[in-house]
Amino acid sequence: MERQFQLNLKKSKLKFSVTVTLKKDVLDPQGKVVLNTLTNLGMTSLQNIRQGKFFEIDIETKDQLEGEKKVKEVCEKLLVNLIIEDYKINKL
Amino acid sequence: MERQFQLNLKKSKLKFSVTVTLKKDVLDPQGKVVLNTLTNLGMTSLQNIRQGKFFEIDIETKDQLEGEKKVKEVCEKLLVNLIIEDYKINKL
Amino acid sequence: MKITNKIIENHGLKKEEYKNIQKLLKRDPNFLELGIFSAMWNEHCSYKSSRVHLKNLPTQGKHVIQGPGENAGVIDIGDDDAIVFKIESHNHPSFIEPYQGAATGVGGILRDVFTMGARPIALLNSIHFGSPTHPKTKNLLNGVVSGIGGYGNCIGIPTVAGETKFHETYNENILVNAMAVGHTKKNKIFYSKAKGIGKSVVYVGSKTGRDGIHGASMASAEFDENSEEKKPTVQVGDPFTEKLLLEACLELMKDDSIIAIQDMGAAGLTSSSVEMASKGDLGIELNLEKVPCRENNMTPYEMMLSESQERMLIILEDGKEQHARKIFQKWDLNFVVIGKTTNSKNLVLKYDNNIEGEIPIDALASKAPIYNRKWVKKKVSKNKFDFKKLKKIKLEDALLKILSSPNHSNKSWITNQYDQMVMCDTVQRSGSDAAIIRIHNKDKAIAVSVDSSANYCKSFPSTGGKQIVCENWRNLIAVGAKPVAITNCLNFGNPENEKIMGEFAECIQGIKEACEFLDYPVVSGNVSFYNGTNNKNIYPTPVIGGVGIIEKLSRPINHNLKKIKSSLILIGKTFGHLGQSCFLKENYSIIEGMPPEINLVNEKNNGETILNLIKKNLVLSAHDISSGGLIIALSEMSMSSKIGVKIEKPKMLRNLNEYFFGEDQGRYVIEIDQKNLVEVEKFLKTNNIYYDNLGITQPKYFEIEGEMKLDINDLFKINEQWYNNY
Amino acid sequence: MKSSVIVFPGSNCDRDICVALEKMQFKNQKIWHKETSLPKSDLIVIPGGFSYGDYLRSGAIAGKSLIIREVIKAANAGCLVLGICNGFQILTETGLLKGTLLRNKNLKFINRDVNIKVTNNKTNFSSDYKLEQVLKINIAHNEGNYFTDKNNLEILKKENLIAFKYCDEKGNITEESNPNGAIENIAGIYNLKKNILGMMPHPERMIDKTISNTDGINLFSSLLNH
Ligand SMILES: Nc1ncnc2c1ncn2[C@@H]1O[C@H](COP(=O)(O)OP(=O)(O)O)[C@@H](O)[C@H]1O
Ligand SMILES: [Mg+2]
Repeated sequence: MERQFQLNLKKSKLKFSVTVTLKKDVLDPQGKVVLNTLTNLGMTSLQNIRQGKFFEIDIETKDQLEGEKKVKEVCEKLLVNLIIEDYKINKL
Repeated sequence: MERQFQLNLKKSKLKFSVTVTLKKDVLDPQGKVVLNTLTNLGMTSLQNIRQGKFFEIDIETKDQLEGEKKVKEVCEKLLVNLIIEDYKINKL
Repeated sequence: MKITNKIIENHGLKKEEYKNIQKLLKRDPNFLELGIFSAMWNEHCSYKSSRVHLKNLPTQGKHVIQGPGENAGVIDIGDDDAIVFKIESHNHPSFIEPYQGAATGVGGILRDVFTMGARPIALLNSIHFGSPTHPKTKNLLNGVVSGIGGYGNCIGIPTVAGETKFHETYNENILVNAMAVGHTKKNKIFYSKAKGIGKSVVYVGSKTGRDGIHGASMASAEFDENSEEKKPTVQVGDPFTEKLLLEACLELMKDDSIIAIQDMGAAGLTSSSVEMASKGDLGIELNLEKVPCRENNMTPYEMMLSESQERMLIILEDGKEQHARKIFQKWDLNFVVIGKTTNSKNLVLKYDNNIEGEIPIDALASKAPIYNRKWVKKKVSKNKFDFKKLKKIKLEDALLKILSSPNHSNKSWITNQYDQMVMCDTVQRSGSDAAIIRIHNKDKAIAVSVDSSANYCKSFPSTGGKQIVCENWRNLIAVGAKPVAITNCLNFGNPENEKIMGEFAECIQGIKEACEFLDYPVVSGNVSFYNGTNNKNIYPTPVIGGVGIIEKLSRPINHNLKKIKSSLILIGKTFGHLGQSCFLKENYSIIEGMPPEINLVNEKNNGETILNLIKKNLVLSAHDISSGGLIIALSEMSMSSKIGVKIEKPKMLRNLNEYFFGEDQGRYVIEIDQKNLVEVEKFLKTNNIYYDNLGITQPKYFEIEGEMKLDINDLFKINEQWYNNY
Repeated sequence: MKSSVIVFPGSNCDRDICVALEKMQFKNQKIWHKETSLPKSDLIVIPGGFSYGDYLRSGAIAGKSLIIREVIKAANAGCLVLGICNGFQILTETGLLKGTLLRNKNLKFINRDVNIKVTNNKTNFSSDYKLEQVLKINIAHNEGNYFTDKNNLEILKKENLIAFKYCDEKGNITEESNPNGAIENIAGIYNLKKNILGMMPHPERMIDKTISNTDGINLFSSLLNH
């Protein structure tokens, strides 16, 4: 029973990923420090590093479009600070 | 002259992305709180959220394999805490 | 680029102002020059609407080393110690991006303090949000608090006091004021006045990016519906770099390499270079191609107007470059000589040796516009508020209602997010009337507090102005400190509106009277106008930040009750003033009447007498009575110590609500050991102090005889729940 | 006794720990992170703060610094090492201590006095405390939520490597008394040889009655008596 139930659940679940990055021109203090450190560690061929966030989101739906719409809502409501960040959604 | 130089630079640069995620059995307090908050905001169809990190890395090289090797080194040397995190490299 | 009317307007310059620029330059400005004028002539940098009023404030006193006009004020606290402090607003940026807005507000005020050679030792803040039910409030509160903490915690300076208030007047325009306090030696104060010709002008700190270009003009314009769409590039704070900058600057300040130093705050490179030159009556020449930039292809316009954080401009003595460079390199910071002082009295901007702009310094500074704007006096409201018409309410219910309201709830949800202990000199943390910070390695301390009362100021600005100075004074007294000087942040609406300008002028009048009488001068401050949206202006909200001295730290005082069976005494006369009170607002939603009167003579006498009692070691704990009246003060003393009280009903026949909730000014509650009661009463009588014996302390219960009796733990729970449930 | 306090860019409790050590009569010196060698010392302290801004992960970048290699060498040779707060985070990043410090469960910075219980008083760091003694100590951190896998948790318990646990005033280990969500209320741990201690609470903040209390003193006196 339980397994069957889980299988059903699985079926109706879609997985998305979201990457959130700082907008161009916005200072990325983390990236700056990480790049410096790596350069000091001898990784001289690095030109640039920018750090962002990554989310994996499971949504209860069978419909990819609906799923995407919901993920978008999640992003704009909470995950992303639209004033300084951009984001991208991917279906996994 | 200067422009030519910049063009050369551009040619020999590869862009990679790295996603770093917490290992499965590691508690993700951030993801948990985010999920709770979103559920409270009425997004009930969310099943799970896990939060990780995302990096965009520019490497000075023409060779994809070499680039990947370097990015791997960057990850293991600094970006990733292998005790609790997994990572994935993508060519952009 | 041709300068069109549209461009002029976008730079926030009025037509007449533009004509004035043409006259001063004897030609049209180019785009870069226009940008520079707009940055220097806007309200934020020029104080054009406020100056005529600000100059009325008392700024002198026997403790004052440096009054307004420098990066921060400086006072003498005895021995060879000096305290440097200032408050500043970051309202507009915090509304747009609460975390970064508040964080960079903290970063900015810290730079103001350490540019003067002082190591920051305490941070304070005054934050005002809209109604808790407003959809934006929660997010703004969260963002601002974590931004303040994020910056202060990381740089390692304790955030020790503040105030947090909610009112719908701030729905679309929150207030975020940050105050920093630093310590230095009297002979180690650094100023921004340039001296000498041909001296190196050095850029240190972070690189310049396209952050907040035109931030200063934004802070000088009202919001409209589009502001949120416009979303100008916000500044991102980097407290880590600021920590390095702080240490590097203090290291360089150990000797006398620095002639002048100025942080790059609002209007960045422009205002810092112009101010240093203007104060020294010199010219300055910058080679902009040398400015360290974060992005490619930045234009001179962008460099001059960028508000990137964590940067400073230094004028060095001859031959000190190598020495200074070494220090900044040690701390991994940029260090570039970008120009020199000249005798031309012009700001000359070059890029690869081409002159991109040239403006007489005085046109940007002393000849900037000054307006004596029209203002109208506040009328006394005629409708006398009739207390008899109100529905009856039980004392206990009214008390609980107030204690559970957002404005009176326990603030530990906020203060627990701030590191209050780092530096290990915090004698009194948040939660009492003022925080106490020990001077490192010494047995003396300073007390600090910030206060505002927008309600009072709105209903009658001149009384409100007086009241906030007095309340701030009282908060310092209550921890046993002698109040010395204040800084002030004047948050107001649109100064082009005569009523708003009236609120401004009259609040300042009130502040002035109180400061003069209490010998409590103003040594620094900041004005923030245009707080409002679509012609709706915020309540006038001047914020006072005060600093007092505690000569000897033998026994610091706070408002936690100390033991059972001691006597409680109410200092100051109770008339039962309920106009503008928290009692009416929270229980009846009535906001009516005049604010309580201030009697400066009593104020001073009461305060000084309490200070003397504390010095004589006769006071166990003390608390001033402010919003909510006597009963709130008593309950706060109880809750913070978990010691109860047993209060007698007032002897004279009177309305209990007026007695317990009245907000009459100049009052305190003090706790006295029974064995000292006679001595204390005698002292009060000889000093002509009006006082009432309230009752005694007891275990466990908060009790008003014959009226109510509550377990303190329940009181505490009610006082704590609001933030945790919000 | 000779002590060395390592200072990273962004360290901010370095002065506080130095004051404490000097007050307790240690012969103390500060070591700047760019140094490539360590003076001979009996105790090395990695102080609290935000080394390198705590960017990336708290303690991660300091964990790769040059001076840390020297610390590792010294630690392996038996030198006593104390990591407080950010210092604890750095020690886990270097692998000298097992486990890791995740974000506080409420995702907020927490600064307040909490109660912790001495769970092992047989070490060089704790011999002047009583077993099960309850201390009131200040915490101030964003990432103090100690986490480790089951395996290591077993080892920690079996080898008596748990130094302190968050508890209530009476010493009960409860969920309410756990400020940050740390696994089994763990506030501090030792390495196998018990010459390295990492802890989130700040003992250096608790040595002066005027400021707080003196519950931190015995940690330093234990070290002195060792
Ligand atoms: N935003 C804040 N930051 C730091 N401390 C705060 C903040 N808001 C309130 N506090 C602290 O909470 C306590 C109560 O504040 P408040 O009721 O305004 O005190 P008072 O009426 O004595 O001025 C004070 O110790 C104050 O410093
Ligand atoms: Mg008070």
